Amino acid sequence: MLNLPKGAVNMKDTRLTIVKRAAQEIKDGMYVNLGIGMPTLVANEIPADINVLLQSENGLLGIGPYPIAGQEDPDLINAGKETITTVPGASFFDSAESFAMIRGGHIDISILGGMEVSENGDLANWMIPGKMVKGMGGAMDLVHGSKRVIVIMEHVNKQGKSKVKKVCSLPLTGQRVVDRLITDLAVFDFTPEGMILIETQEGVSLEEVKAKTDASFMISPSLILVEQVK
Amino acid sequence: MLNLPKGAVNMKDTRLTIVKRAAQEIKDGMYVNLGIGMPTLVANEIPADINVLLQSENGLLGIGPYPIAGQEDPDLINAGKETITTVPGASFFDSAESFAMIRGGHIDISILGGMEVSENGDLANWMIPGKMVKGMGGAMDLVHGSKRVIVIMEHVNKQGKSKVKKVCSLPLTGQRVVDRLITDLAVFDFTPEGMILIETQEGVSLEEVKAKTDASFMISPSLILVEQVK
Amino acid sequence: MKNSKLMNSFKEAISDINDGATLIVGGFGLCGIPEKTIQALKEKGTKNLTVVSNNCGVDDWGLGLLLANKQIKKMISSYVGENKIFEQQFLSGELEVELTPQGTLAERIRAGGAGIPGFYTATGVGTPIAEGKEVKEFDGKTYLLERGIVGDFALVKAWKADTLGNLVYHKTARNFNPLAAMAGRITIAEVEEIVEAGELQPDEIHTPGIYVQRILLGTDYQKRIEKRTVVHA
Amino acid sequence: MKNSKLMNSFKEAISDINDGATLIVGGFGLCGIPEKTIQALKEKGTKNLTVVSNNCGVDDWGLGLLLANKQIKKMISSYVGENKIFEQQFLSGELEVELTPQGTLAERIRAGGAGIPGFYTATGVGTPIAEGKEVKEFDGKTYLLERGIVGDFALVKAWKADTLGNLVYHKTARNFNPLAAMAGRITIAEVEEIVEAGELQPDEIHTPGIYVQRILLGTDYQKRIEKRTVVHA
Repeated sequence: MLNLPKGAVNMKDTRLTIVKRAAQEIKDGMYVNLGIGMPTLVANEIPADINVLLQSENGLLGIGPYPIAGQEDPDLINAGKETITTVPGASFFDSAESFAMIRGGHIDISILGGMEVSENGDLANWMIPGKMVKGMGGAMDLVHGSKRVIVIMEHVNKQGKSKVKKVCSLPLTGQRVVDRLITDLAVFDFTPEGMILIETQEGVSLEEVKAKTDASFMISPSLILVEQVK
Repeated sequence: MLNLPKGAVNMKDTRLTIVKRAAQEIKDGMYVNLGIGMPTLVANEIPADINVLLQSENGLLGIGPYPIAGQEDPDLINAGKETITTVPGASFFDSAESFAMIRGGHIDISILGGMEVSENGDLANWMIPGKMVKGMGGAMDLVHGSKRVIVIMEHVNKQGKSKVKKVCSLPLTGQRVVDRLITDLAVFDFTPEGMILIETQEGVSLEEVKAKTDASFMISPSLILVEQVK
Repeated sequence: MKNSKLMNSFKEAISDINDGATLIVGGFGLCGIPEKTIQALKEKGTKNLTVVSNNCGVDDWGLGLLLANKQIKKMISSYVGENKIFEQQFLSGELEVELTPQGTLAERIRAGGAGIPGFYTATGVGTPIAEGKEVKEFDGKTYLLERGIVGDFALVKAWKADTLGNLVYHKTARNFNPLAAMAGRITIAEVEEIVEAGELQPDEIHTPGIYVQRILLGTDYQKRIEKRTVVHA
Repeated sequence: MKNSKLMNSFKEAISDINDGATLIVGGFGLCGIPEKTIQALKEKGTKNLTVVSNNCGVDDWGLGLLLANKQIKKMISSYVGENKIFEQQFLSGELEVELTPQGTLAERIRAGGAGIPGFYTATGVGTPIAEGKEVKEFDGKTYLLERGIVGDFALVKAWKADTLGNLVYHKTARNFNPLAAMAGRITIAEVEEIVEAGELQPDEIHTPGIYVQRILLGTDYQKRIEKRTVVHA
């Protein structure tokens, strides 16, 4: 949908797995905010028969594809500061209005990247102590305001350590805010009863998920059914 | 300036005295809010060489004259629900923006009617216990937000009792909010040091002002000078 | 998605407004009121409504119709002086009234729509409306805590809508309507014209469609004038 | 009044921005930034500025110019990741930084402009930015108290102005600019075109002129693009 420039789609298989699964969260008629980075790529995987409006927190509802070379407008960017276009029916507004939408619960779904997610649904995705702090941007607002918060991230870090933790070790972006976590290995829901494994990604065993997850989680009775559907 | 319909200008001399004096408060370049009733009439007394923009708290900056008969637009009214027009450079906005302007201190001057004013600058102008309460409309916001609050009213009520009180007997619209009071007898300022008589209206003696004022007030050293100018 | 917000009738649009609902209703006086939706609500006869609206219409028009029909339990308003039925029901105790300064009311509705549960304002300090409210000092000045308002439904009137629910308003008929649109869990917008998505300029849209769940085309607007003030040329 | 807001030069427009001033500056990244006013401020060399702005430009453009020139004492921002000089000055302790979530920052600026000293938001609860902030429960949920921000000056960039200071913005270059305009004690607006009063449609004005004290016509806008993403047709 966003007609990514060549090169941008050369992502690792793990990232593509995550992004494709995340796209399934998006239903017809939704208002959607996609975070910077991997979440932005989800736009490309939204089926053509689904109409959604993408919100950009810098003041736009109705993000369109990247512009044709030579037609880029410096006054028209997304929250990742990339040049974009708009779809018919788009609207512009100021940053207070944009976050009124977000904070007020009008966005159906937000998909954000994560550094760590804990078993009670805490999210850390904005700072690593000792490294330069860049800032949280709109992430802290999005996790509290959106009707549904989906976090997408790789299940383990470069050292092979689980990013799905009992307790986040990094400073939080939000406490008990994640509704669903999608990794390259599995999909989890966060409920008042606790964290529940609802799907494993294709080719991933339950044992692998257990081995690579620090968090305690329950297993959904319908888990195997989900695997069979695949 | 508002081209009042015939009849509306047939006000009592006392009211005309007040309205003419109030118009002198308005200086070139000001943003002005005029309350419903007598304050609305002040617009007609603003000298032609003074450019001001009149704000209407229902969402307009730049009130123009009443429309020519047959050209009235039901979508264009002032806060008194009268049909009006706009001046070039007018803008429309919603009620939250309108009161952001008011509450945020962007209106240079508000002129409101009063039922009672006390010596410390309290204003009562919205309800009489035992009578049906109509509501305060925007008055409570205007008295706190405007850079300068001018109250205009007749000095005594129909029973001849002073409306300029030591303490208001009616429920307040705002506490210590009045900057200047203009009556048919006199003009007072409210300062941290107290209430000060700064002018008497033409033909009014200091003795009459004293006799008809319950409030304790000081007399400005320049009071007599003001009378001589007249 | 494109046309799913377009309703077939006012009756359909309000079918799930049930007894006891809280409604936020746009308009200032009779200017910019959702007159068709109010009429449909009168016909439906929904009772025990809590209505948040700056005014309450006049005896025989606007929200006054719902009052006359005894459908309103409570009003949250800033000025209700144009309505005799209001006075009767208030004095008899049938009608509960929460008077709120106009600016505070506007901000409370915006806050509700913006996910802000409370804010501070100097408006009303030292007056009867401060009774029972928390106060707080900021930089030596006293302020009242006021609460955001969210409605089960918002009823708004706009000039034009596109099929995605983007709205533009006309002149001072804008007033409380964009705020009401933000603060309704379900926002029902009646308009004088519906255009295709893309026909409204994106820079000129007053209410983005995200706030609007249902759109209706109204016809034969009465747009009653409360105080016709004119000059003779 | 008509033309008294029109300034002759950027130098004149900022002549009273003195050391230690608090500035609220519009823009998101390099989009919609008041580039001419920032350059003039660099030439003037005003020091010890507190700057409230969502971002801090890049090393050689936008607010980054003031950083490089060591004119900024403190930044209140939501994201400052594009700027190496920022990092150096922050780590050396030269630069103080108050990180604020983007939505909270936008609302704080609007609140300052709207006379609201404080409001509550759930954003940031349980995170480092909650430290030292008052909390309050509403309906069983915890919220943080956030304060309104007012600036000595606001620097904004709009697309068009009329001679009364009414502003319209272009696409996503609007962003923080209308809020900044509300929250400056003196608001300086630079624009690409100035028209006569009455030429902007009253229903389409984004920032009413009451918020704008000084207007400047800018020319040869660079409008640098941070991330040029395009497709090849």
